[in-house]
This record gives sequence, structure tokens and C-alpha cells, in this order.
Amino acid sequence: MATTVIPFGPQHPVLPEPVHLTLKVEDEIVKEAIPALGYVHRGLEKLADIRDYHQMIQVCERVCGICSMIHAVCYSQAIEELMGVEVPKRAQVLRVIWSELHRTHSHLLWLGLFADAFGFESLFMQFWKIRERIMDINEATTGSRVIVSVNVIGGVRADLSPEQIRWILSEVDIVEKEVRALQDTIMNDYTVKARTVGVGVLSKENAYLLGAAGPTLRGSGVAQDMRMLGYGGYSEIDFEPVVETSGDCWARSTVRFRETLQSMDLVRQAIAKLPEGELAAKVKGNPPEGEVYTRVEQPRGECVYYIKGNGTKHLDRLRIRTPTFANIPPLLAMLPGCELADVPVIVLSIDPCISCTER
Amino acid sequence: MFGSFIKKSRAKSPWIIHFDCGSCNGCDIEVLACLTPLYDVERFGVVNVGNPKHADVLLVTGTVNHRNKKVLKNIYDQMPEPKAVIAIGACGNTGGVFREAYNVVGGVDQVIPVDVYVPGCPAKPEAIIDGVVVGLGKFAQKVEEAD
Amino acid sequence: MLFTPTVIKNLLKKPATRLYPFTVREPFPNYRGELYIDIDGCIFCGTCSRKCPSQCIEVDKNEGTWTCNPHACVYCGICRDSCPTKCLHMKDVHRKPMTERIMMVEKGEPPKPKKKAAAAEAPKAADKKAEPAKADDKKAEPATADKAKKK
Amino acid sequence: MIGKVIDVTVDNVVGEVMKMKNDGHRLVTFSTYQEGEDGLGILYHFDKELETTHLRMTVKRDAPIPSVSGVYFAALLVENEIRDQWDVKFDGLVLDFNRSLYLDPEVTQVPLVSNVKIEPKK
Repeated sequence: MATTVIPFGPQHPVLPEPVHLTLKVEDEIVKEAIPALGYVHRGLEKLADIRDYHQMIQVCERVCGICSMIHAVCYSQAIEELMGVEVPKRAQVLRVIWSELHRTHSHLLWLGLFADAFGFESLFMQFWKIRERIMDINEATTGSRVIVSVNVIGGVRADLSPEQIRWILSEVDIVEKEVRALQDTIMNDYTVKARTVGVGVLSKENAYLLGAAGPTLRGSGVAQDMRMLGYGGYSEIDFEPVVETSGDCWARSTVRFRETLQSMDLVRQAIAKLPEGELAAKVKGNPPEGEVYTRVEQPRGECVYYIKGNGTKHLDRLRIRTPTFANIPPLLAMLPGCELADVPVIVLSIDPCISCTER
Repeated sequence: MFGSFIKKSRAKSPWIIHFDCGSCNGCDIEVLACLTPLYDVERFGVVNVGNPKHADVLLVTGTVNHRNKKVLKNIYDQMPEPKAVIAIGACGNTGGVFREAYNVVGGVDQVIPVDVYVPGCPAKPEAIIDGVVVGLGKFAQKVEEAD
Repeated sequence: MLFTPTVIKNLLKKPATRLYPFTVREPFPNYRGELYIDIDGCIFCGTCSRKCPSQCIEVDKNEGTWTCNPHACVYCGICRDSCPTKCLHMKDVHRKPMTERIMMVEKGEPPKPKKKAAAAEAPKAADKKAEPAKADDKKAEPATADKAKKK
Repeated sequence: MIGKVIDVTVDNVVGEVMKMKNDGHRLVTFSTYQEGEDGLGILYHFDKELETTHLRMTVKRDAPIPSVSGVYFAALLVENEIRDQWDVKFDGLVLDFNRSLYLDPEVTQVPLVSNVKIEPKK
């Protein structure tokens, strides 16, 4: 049988970002997929040479706009661990609140894009309409819709007033109600199930061996979530990872849907436990010589920062491993054997964030 | 007569194509947010298309690097004349916070001519709508001059 | 079929669209929008240009000019927070799109009593060691070149 | 740094990684850093039930490094990335992009070697 080679991307209507896949196809069945990256590679790890360690927060936030807050949290935690800075409790819990708001908006965004990938345009519109309330909360409390820039080394630089907290709680309640109204559609609707159930199956063993992260891993039945480590303010909060076992696109979308609801619950918990106190600890001097390795949970999975300090204000080495980078090998394992029409659905089901991957 | 009708219609209902050229997704999702119910640019007749051959206006977000500058040039060349280019966000304007990194060429105007610069990091949907409105003015002007 | 109730609800409700260019929503009070300087309050200490993560501000103490490249600014508000005289402000609306690249150049009175300015500068300069000063010099060059190109 | 650090050498790295795989560890990623003038330090990060283990290896940049992509398929992207950024060679890489995973031929400098400082753009 003849093999056809179909290029997928870099400019593709379903992909918001440029990534290229070379698909070898026989009779509409994909036999092999070879990725080509590098369309978004900027080389920002090297920027640590000319930006000092305070300015690198703003650079790290721009690794990825959607999980910017959590990148900044991970970087700040790494530097704080290296310098031995104690972060005030209030700042830690505030970081949790904004992180979970980011997770909510990221998952809502993804659920919309995923619906768009299988052609359910009006569901996409619904999710993005709901998401705007979360964006409003971000804008009102931090000053920017997407890249919030509230982290500093040692704490945060914005605070929540009691009125804002009441307003956030009421908005979160509305969002939750509206999201729950769509639960049946995304999980049980016949047309949605026809496109997602049994598509792009990743077994538990494969997911573990190929190093998948985040909802891709949890959709395959491995209960692994870095929030279980209890870093930062998460030590104060009850947390259970969301796990699905079927390992297909449906499981991954269900994990993200349930995590959206869970994130809003975590926002409420964090607000209930918000202590009084300082917003940021004083930071003096430069990061000493030494290395740190920090892990946090991003909307897309586990994010790893490795930092090596050398006693000056410029870092010796900054290495970022983002969740999508870990999810590309599982994607390559999922694609062979699927139909060509399912490729966009499967590619989107790992929630690809190419700007994260290539930095 | 028919020609002038088409000319008028083109400026009234421009089709846009969005190309992410190495942005951090911040501006990207704001461009997408413009197309969703809350900002709904389709009420101005703006339609987002996937094919550069159908498009009048190119929205570019993000920095240009050595690999995607060829893609950007290719997409720009495929668009029919006249065309307008809108660079969105600090990265699209100058390269923003990344302009000194080793794999960054700079802003979009290093590769293709840019008509409108939308500052912001990321640019708000309101700013993008403003930018599209300014871009449409330029586009209408170009359509007038086209013959 | 499970989507039908949502469809019906949406048909009966008012449109969710914000009619942006015609009705402008009340901006949120602490939105980090357009950056501007109250040049009379500026003491040309250069803290903003050193703290800026995007390195887009340039302060010339002798000439008394404050130059910012609004196209490279990332609107983080670090300069506003670190300004010792609080003369940098951010409006709560976004900066309007432009058809060509411009630089914001503000001309003010350079500080007359040199001693006082030097005293304000000294503690900052002590913090920075030899290396960062070099880095600053290096970046000053291209910025001026950029400006010249614009003109 | 949290987690146990085990030192390995070029000769036994593949064996040690194999041992980690048989113990049921998940490969998280590698990190690299400059070690002296022409050396390269590589840290292999592993994870098992939220416990972290690292293998540390120091190599010279001119000699080829044994690839572990035969043991963990997921190592292939990281190894190609290291190849891009440090211009080192890997022996037995499953899919070799030959320094073109991220970089185009226009970029001639080796990005992450510290004595190649990036210059602010004109």
C-alpha cells in the first residue's frame, strides 16, 4: 500500500500555535508522526546572563502566557529556596488563589479549544464566555488580564481587600454554576463521545514509561499531581488528585473538566484560610552558589526548574522543563493507528503549549 | 461598476488571518478572545479564516525567530494584494522582553512591512479591536490606491 | 441533544457581547495601562532604567531626558513601584495603537545641585558592582542607535 | 537540592539508568550546566511516588555521550535539545535531528556555552 506524507502545521486552523508534524499515512490511517519544533524557540534561558535574578521573574512569566503565574511561582520558589528566604504565610496563600484562578481559566480555554477541534463551535463560545469572568477577576485584582506579574522574590506585590474577596467568591459561584450546566454536554453528549471515546488511547504503563505529565498522566490512571507535595500554600489545603482510568481523549477532557471545578473549590478553601500578615519578606544580597530543583503543578502538568547560582546577581544556569515537553513523546506514541481526521483532536488532547516547550 | 462594488465590500468586511509567530500565547488568546461572544469582532464583518489566500488582514503576534521568519514571509506572500499587517504586543512590535535572546530576530517589521503597531504585553482585546479599526482605515486607503 | 437547554437559554437571554468601541466599560482602577511620567518630579536617578525587566527605559542625567520605548515595554509596573519620587504613573486604559513606531522622550530640568543628586545615586551605585555597570553601558549604546534610526 | 544524588560516569550511565527503569522510576528530565572550560555536567532527574533521585555525570564536550533514549524513549527530545544547545554528540540517539531541533543554520554560535556571551542587539 502506498504511503502518503501529509504535513500538519505550522500554520493550521485548529492549532493556535505553530508546530509541525510530518504524518505518514496509509489509507487515512496514520502510521508514523515525526515532530518538528523550533518555530517558537527564543532562547530565554540564556537571558539570565544579562537580566538579574529579579528581572528574570518577568521573563519567566513570559515563557507561557496561559500559565504565567505558575511559572513565576516556580521560579520564585526556586530562588527563595536557594537564598533561604521565608515567605510570609499570607503571600503563600495569595499565590495559591491566583494559581488556581489561572488553572481555571487555562482549563476553560482548553475545553473550548478542544470543542473547536471536533467542530463544536457553540460549545467553544460557551466556555470562552464563561472564562471572561475569571479574566475580569485577574484584571481587577492584579492589574492585567493574562500576565499578572504579582510575584516578587519573597512574596507578592498585590493584596486582596475584603470587598474584592467577597466579589471573587460571588463570581466564582456564578462561574461554577455555568460550568456545571455544561457538564453533561462535554461528558455525555453523543456527538462529543463519538469523537473522543476510544481515540488516542494511552495505557497506564506507556504513560508512565514515556514520562507523561499532568492530565495526560492522570487520564491514564496514575495519581500524580505535584500539588500533593504541598509546596507553598498547598500545605494548608485539602487536596485530592483527579484521576480517570480509560486513557483516551474523553478521559483527558474529563480530568480537566473536573479539575476546573476542583480549582474553584481550592480558591474558596484558600480564601477561607487566608491569614493576616506581611505580603513580602525582605530579600538582601545575591543568590549564593548552589543548585536547586523545584517542581510545581501547572495546568498542563508538572513543571521543573533547575537553577544554579554563582554568587552574583546573574544566574549561572536556568533550566526549565515544561509539561508539554514531557507530553510530546506520549503524543508520538498515541498517533500511530489513528485516523487522519482524529489527529487534531489527539494533538489538542495533551493541551499542547508550544511556547512552553521551546521557551 | 461591479469592480467598485467589490472594492467597497472588501474594506467593509475584511477577512483576517492570525499567525502566531513565537508569542508566549498571551496575545494569542487575547486575539481569540476577540472572536468570542464577549468582544465578537464578527459584528463588524471581520471573519477569521485559516487560509492566507482568503485573507485581507494579517494579525501577527510574537517575536520573529530564524525558523518562523520564512513561514511568516511565505504567509505574507500568499495573501492577495492589497493587504494590511497588524503587529500585536510588545514582542510583535520590537521583540519585547526577548529581543536580546540569541534566537530572536526582532519585531515583525524586520521581515515584512507593518501597518499598525498594537502595544501592550499582552495587548487587551479592546486594544486589538482598536488596532483592527486603525488597520481597516489603512486597508481601505490601500484598496482605493490599488488601481 | 444535551446542549439544547443551553441553546434555548441563550436565545432568551440578552446578548453577552460588550459593544466595545461604542460603549466603553468602566476600567478597573488598578489596571496597568499606559505608562507616563510626571517629568517635573523626576530626579533622573535612573532606578527605573535599571529595574526594568525589558530594559526599555533610558535616563540621561546630564541632558535631563527620560526616554522610553513603549513598544518594548511589558507593562509590569516595576518602574512605577521602584520610583523613589513616585513620578511614574500608569493610566487605567491601554495605550492606543500606532501606525508607526515612536519613542517617548520627555525633557525635564536636570537636577541642579549636583551633590544632592549624587547622594541619591550613591547607595544605588554601591549595590551594583562593576559588572552590572558594564552591562548598563552596553545597553545604552543600542538604545541610542535605535533612537537615531527612528529620527 | 532535594533528593538523593548518585554520581555516575560515561561507562556505567546506561546501566544505572536501566536499573532506575527496572526499579519503576519515571524519567522527568535532564538538566545541563557548564562544568569548567570544556566540560558539561548532566543531571538525570527521576521520580518515583513523588520522591526525586538524580544521577550526576560530568563529561567533556568533545567526546560522544552514550544516549539513554534506547532505555527511555522520552529521553530523545531532551538529548536533541542538549545537542542543539551545547553542540555535543550522542551515541545511539533514536531520532537524531542533527542540531536542528530548535536552531536553524543561521545560528552558528553554540547558545549555552558561557564564554559565548549574548550581546545586546543593535
